[in-house]
Amino acid sequence: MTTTTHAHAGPAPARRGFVGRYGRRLNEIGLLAAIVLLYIVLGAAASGFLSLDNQLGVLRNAATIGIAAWGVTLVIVSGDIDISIGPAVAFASVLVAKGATEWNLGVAGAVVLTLVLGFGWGALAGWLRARFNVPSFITTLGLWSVLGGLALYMTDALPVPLPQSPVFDFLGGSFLGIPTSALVMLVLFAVFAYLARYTAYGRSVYAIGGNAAAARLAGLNVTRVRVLLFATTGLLAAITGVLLAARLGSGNGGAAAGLEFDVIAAVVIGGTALAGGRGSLLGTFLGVVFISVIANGLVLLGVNPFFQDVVRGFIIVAAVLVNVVINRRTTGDRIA
Amino acid sequence: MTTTTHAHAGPAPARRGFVGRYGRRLNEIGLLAAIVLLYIVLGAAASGFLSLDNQLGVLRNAATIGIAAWGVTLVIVSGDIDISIGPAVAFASVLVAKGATEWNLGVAGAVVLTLVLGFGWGALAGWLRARFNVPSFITTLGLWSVLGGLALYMTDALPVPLPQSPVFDFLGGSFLGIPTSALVMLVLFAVFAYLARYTAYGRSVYAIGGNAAAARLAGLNVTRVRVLLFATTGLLAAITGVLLAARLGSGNGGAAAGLEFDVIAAVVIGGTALAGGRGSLLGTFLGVVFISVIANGLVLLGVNPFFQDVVRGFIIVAAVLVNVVINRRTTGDRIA
Amino acid sequence: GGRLGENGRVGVVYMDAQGFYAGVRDGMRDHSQSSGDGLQLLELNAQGDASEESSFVDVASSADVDALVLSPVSATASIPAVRLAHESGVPVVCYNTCIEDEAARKYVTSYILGDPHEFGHLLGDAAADHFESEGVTDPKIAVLNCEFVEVCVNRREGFENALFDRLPDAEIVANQQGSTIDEAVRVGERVLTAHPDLDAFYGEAGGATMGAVRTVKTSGRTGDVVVFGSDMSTDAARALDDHTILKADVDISGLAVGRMAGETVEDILAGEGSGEFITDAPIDLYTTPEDGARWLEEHPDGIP
Amino acid sequence: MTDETPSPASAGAVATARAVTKSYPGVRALHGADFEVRAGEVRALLGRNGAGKSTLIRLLCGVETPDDGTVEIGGEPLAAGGVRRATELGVGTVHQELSLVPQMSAAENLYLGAWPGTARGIDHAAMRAGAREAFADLGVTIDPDTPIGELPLAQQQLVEIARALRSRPRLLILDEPTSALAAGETDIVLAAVTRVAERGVGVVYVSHRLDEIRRVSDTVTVMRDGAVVETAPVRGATTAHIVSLMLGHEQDRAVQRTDNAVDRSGTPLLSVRDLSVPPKVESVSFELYPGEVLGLAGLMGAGRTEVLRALAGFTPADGAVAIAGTPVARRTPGAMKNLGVGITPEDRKSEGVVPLLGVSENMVMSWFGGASRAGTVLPSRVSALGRDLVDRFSIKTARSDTPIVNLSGGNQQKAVIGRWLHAQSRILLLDEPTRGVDVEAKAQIYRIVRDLADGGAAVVFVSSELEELPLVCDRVLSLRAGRIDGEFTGDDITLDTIMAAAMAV
Ligand SMILES: Nc1ncnc2c1ncn2[C@@H]1O[C@H](COP(=O)(O)OP(=O)(O)OP(=O)(O)O)[C@@H](O)[C@H]1O
Ligand SMILES: Nc1ncnc2c1ncn2[C@@H]1O[C@H](COP(=O)(O)OP(=O)(O)OP(=O)(O)O)[C@@H](O)[C@H]1O
Ligand SMILES: [Mg+2]
Ligand SMILES: [Mg+2]
Repeated sequence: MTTTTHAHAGPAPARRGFVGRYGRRLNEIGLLAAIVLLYIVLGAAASGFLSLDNQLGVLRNAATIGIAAWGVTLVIVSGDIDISIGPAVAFASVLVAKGATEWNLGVAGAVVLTLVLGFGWGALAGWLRARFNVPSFITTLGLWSVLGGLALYMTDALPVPLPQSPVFDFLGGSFLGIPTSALVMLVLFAVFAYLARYTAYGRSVYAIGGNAAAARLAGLNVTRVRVLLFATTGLLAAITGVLLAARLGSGNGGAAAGLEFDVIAAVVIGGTALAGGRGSLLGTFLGVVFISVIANGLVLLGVNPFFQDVVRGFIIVAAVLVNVVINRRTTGDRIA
Repeated sequence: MTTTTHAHAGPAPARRGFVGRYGRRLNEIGLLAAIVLLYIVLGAAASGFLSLDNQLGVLRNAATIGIAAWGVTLVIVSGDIDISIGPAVAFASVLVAKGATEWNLGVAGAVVLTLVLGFGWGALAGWLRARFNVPSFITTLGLWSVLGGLALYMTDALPVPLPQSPVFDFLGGSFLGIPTSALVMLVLFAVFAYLARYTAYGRSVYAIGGNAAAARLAGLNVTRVRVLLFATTGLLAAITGVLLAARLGSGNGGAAAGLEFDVIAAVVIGGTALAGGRGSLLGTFLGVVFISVIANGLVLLGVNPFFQDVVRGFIIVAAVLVNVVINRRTTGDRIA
Repeated sequence: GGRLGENGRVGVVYMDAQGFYAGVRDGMRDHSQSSGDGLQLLELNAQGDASEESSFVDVASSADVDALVLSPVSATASIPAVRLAHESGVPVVCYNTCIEDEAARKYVTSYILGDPHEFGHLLGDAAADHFESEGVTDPKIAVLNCEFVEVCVNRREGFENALFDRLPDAEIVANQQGSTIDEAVRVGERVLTAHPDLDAFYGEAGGATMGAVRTVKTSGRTGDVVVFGSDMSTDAARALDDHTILKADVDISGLAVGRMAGETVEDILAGEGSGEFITDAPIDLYTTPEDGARWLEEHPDGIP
Repeated sequence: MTDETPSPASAGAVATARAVTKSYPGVRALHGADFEVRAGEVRALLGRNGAGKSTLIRLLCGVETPDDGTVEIGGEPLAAGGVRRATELGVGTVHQELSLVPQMSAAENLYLGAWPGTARGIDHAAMRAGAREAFADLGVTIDPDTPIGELPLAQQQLVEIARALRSRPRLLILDEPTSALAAGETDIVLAAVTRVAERGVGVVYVSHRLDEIRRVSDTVTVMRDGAVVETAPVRGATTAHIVSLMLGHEQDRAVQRTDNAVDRSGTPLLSVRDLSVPPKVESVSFELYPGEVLGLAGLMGAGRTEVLRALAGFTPADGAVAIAGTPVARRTPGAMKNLGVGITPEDRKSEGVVPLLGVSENMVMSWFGGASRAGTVLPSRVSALGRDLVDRFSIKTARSDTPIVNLSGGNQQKAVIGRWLHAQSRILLLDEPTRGVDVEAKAQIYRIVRDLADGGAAVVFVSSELEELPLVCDRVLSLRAGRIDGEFTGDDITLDTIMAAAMAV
């Protein structure tokens, strides 16, 4: 029997040579290389790019994309998608502003209300997905339309000023020189990286994305995980909305337009497969940095803002193309 | 031997009773009922809704959604998605306007150029999907960004006036009292309904959406079909863009924003499954009518424009929820 | 009976999602209430999209609105829609923006105009006043624009005319898109980084203005960089009141325009074609803290 | 009817593969294999999982082109012509994986890729008529309009076979056509194969069921590790010899029926009263004691899967279920799992494994708690637990974190069973655990099942391969049309008795 075992096990170790060991990280390594290259090029070409202020600015903008991106990574790993982020952030910024002013909930009350509602609308979308099998593209498209409409309807598209409050000053400001929103992003990154890799919940997400039917038969509570996934992105969008309101000093129904595309782009550039089952938070982190640096660089280089969209489109497709090709090389072909 | 066979074939015919025979049409019947109900309610509640003029207006607006929706139906049936419609239409409208004026191609030349390019960029997206397995959500997201950016960049967001031409007058006007764009929509509907059901191409699309591996094993050229599918939606978007330019008398880089969502909503409301393999053009037709009538009704009822988005979001989710529930009832559980 | 719109209706088009248009709507409502005409408003927010506008005008015309009050998205792309309305016998009232002059004379009954050039000009003058009083002769100014709509280009031209007239050494060092507040903040920060010696921002629209104010405040450049802005809101009024960053703000009151539009429609329905084609909408320049405080008092609900 | 196909008299080679080699990234699936089939011959192709049978077949029918070597069909080189060329040359194939489009009708699946057309488009009526005829020809009654996905698996498989035969091939390839079928349908398939071969068609028949091969084929080709080992007449070869050719060594010991006394005096571990899942299952009652392996026999669609799924809480069902004497009122999957019930699915690929996850993770996912400390899943514990299970079940894998797709079917199956050992389940519901696995792996799975029972677990073992039930089960229930209609214990469990009960009319 040993001989047979040997003959069969034979090819496998061969496959795990250099490529095998780094294969699953190849995409992340590539992305890191691309970011380094960007820094070199932009540092040379765009004056002020390397300044501390600008780098902190990059970080702060990264936070707007990043916080939601951690949650969306898990949603996409589980084989679903969430396209409601932009309007959800705008609506949350309106909620917190209205809560703290018109509805007299106090600052803390308004923040709590916003986070709870964010969790709630996410859970609702997740429940429709999990319980009734409504595709998540549709449930979150519905959310996109409803929240975006409500945010503008409730404010008449006017900014809702926040009250003066040390809490908002802190949230919109800096702590030890680093923007608070960036700190929140980093802390949440640590939380999610841990969640994804070291908890039953996180592992379930990967199992569900890899094969939901198998996960269900193995006794995982697929419905609960799915509801939680969308509830989490709702919560993260709400957090982003609160931070955005604090930064802008007001809640804005039209803010964060198109953010969902940046978030999804960051996630897939980071190597998470839209088909589910594969992806990492580190990859998403690099994707967020990549997108933020490029956006910053294009502005500093004085590129026409419309043309920036053109460049961005090409970059997204190119990055995913590279990912797909790398993945095909390094993992078994048995999965199409 | 016959007995065994017989015993087994038993349950199948039983299952195909009333529900079996109409099951697959149940969604379309329900949608038709919903439309009739809408007509009754709106006819009673909103003055002017039933006027001929208004109905022709509904039809003209339906054309903007419908023409692209025929192509997107097939794309979604094949298991892919195309989210590039809005910017593609805007870009096409710019192309035809620039072609006919700045680039001196003449009216016919400009129209041909636009259609050829539309076919071309669609084919490119399809090729990336088919050849390299880049998810179509990404390839068309790239297209969305690139075309939208180019359309605004090339025009500085200013409208490009069309030259006076009987061709554009005809395209933007009416024929025998019916808007030309609506006629184009209806003709293309007939073409696509035929294509989908009575040609090898159409059946291949369904086969690929139902089980791409099986389709490939059966000798279908999956790559070619996929490229063609996206090329077709590119072409249809270009046609919509030309008609829109004719109607507005100019090419507009910012036109048709968000059209992709209306198109996708119409398709899924019409009963086409985002998972692929199932869907009909008749369903999409009804979905287009449903969405157009609702949009018209909300305006006539004087609903706040922002709140219209809220209503629309709810309706999309509700319609798809009903579809999903109906489908689960009528088709075997074996298909997820 | 009770079918909606039986007592007559007016179609209203708002160009995009700015607070100004909330003012217009409230102004029209106000007028309608005080005159008791019971007109139904059919509204569209075109979000800058000429095709949306065109569909809506279709709907409104075939629904036999008594008048169409619109701020066209584009001077050229909106012509067919306006012509259609005109040809369907619907009187058209432009406000804020209008279609090209020649076409407007043919198809538009009345135009409530807050001249964008004048609008920019007033602010440019105020900016020049400010710099002259500070003794700066070569201010470096960054523009946060909304130039995907044509009026914003006109606003800037007006601004530049006034400014360069008086301070020929002034310089526009950057002109980037930033019409919503979050976009403006993002772009504003980068502009500050790229131009450390910047003296002022010019915000072409409400979001751009407040984004610039916010940028200056959060990057600790208060007192160093000032802002000249457009469009009033509660937020802007407060900033003006504070007067450390926002030095001047120019505004056309949506409420006032709405009321004027209501009157115009009433006149038209009554058959009293008002003599003048163009009615000037008042352009208000706010330059002092007192101006800000007064605005807040006069607009308790924040609708401009 | 058979005039296009060459008569047996002119019998030459209908298909020849010479020195074909085919590699996938990291695997050499075939190297230097020679293969030839003659007209009118039924050639069995044998070999363990991963020996390269399906790969050889994919080369013969044009799905893949060899890296090296040539393939000829009826003397014509296939070259890079693909499936279309192969079909033109007269190859009809039933692949190992069902390759049907679930949403399409039976008729349309039959004509997939070769829709009958008129100048005005596809002729749906002709398609329906043709399908009715083709099914009748095969001896089955299937409504051509039913979407394939709504048909039982067996009928789906029969539609595939009808499709392979539709173009009147001169070479018919069947890759494990009966792995999902029970005795009744298997007979239909075997009869069809014999009939087709008599018409002069060359048939390649892959199966892991040696008894079938004896019934249908003339010669057998054995493959091992990507090469052809031997081709011999079936009649002359003993089973032991064939098996040793497949394995490359003698089988350790033939599987034998082990009689062990089950103690039925205590409380049953699982007691089921009047379990009903209308309309598929009616009033099923039985008791299961620790240490017992209970077989569920029955034809395709008898309702066995449904019984298991209901017991594990996946389908709502009427009736009373008690575990270790305690009645379970709310049977949800979570509750049943916590009570120690584990289920393995009949379709390993679609419901069993999470392909991209490692072998260990596929096993610990039934109970992450077992690999955690203070709510933290420890990767080191995951791999330690995984390695332990890999050793206990002798799962052949290079590493315990190899993605499970890279394992052969039998080893995947062992991992899926191992999942419940990790979750410390006491009641195991195994649905077709030996489907599509080779002889050696089968023997290992039997042994695992027996070991689990000997360790105090109770096992329900469902199989369509009735001949394996006597080997593993202490007791067998026969299910027909959702009802229990027979029970056998001890020496009564023989192939004949079970078969008779299952098929009785
Ligand atoms: N598409 C593929 N990509 C990578 N490796 C593959 C692919 N197809 C087959 N293999 C590998 O090639 C080898 C031969 O596989 P093949 O499917 O031909 O075996 P088989 O004899 O049909 O086995 P079984 O009895 O399980 O069907 C195996 O090691 C398998 O893992
Ligand atoms: N998920 C399902 N959806 C629809 N029909 C099903 C499903 N599962 C089984 N069936 C059908 O229900 C009947 C009972 O099937 P069940 O699977 O319980 O029987 P079985 O004895 O286990 O047979 P099999 O060997 O096919 O699993 C059959 O006609 C089968 O085709
Ligand atoms: Mg095989
Ligand atoms: Mg079964």
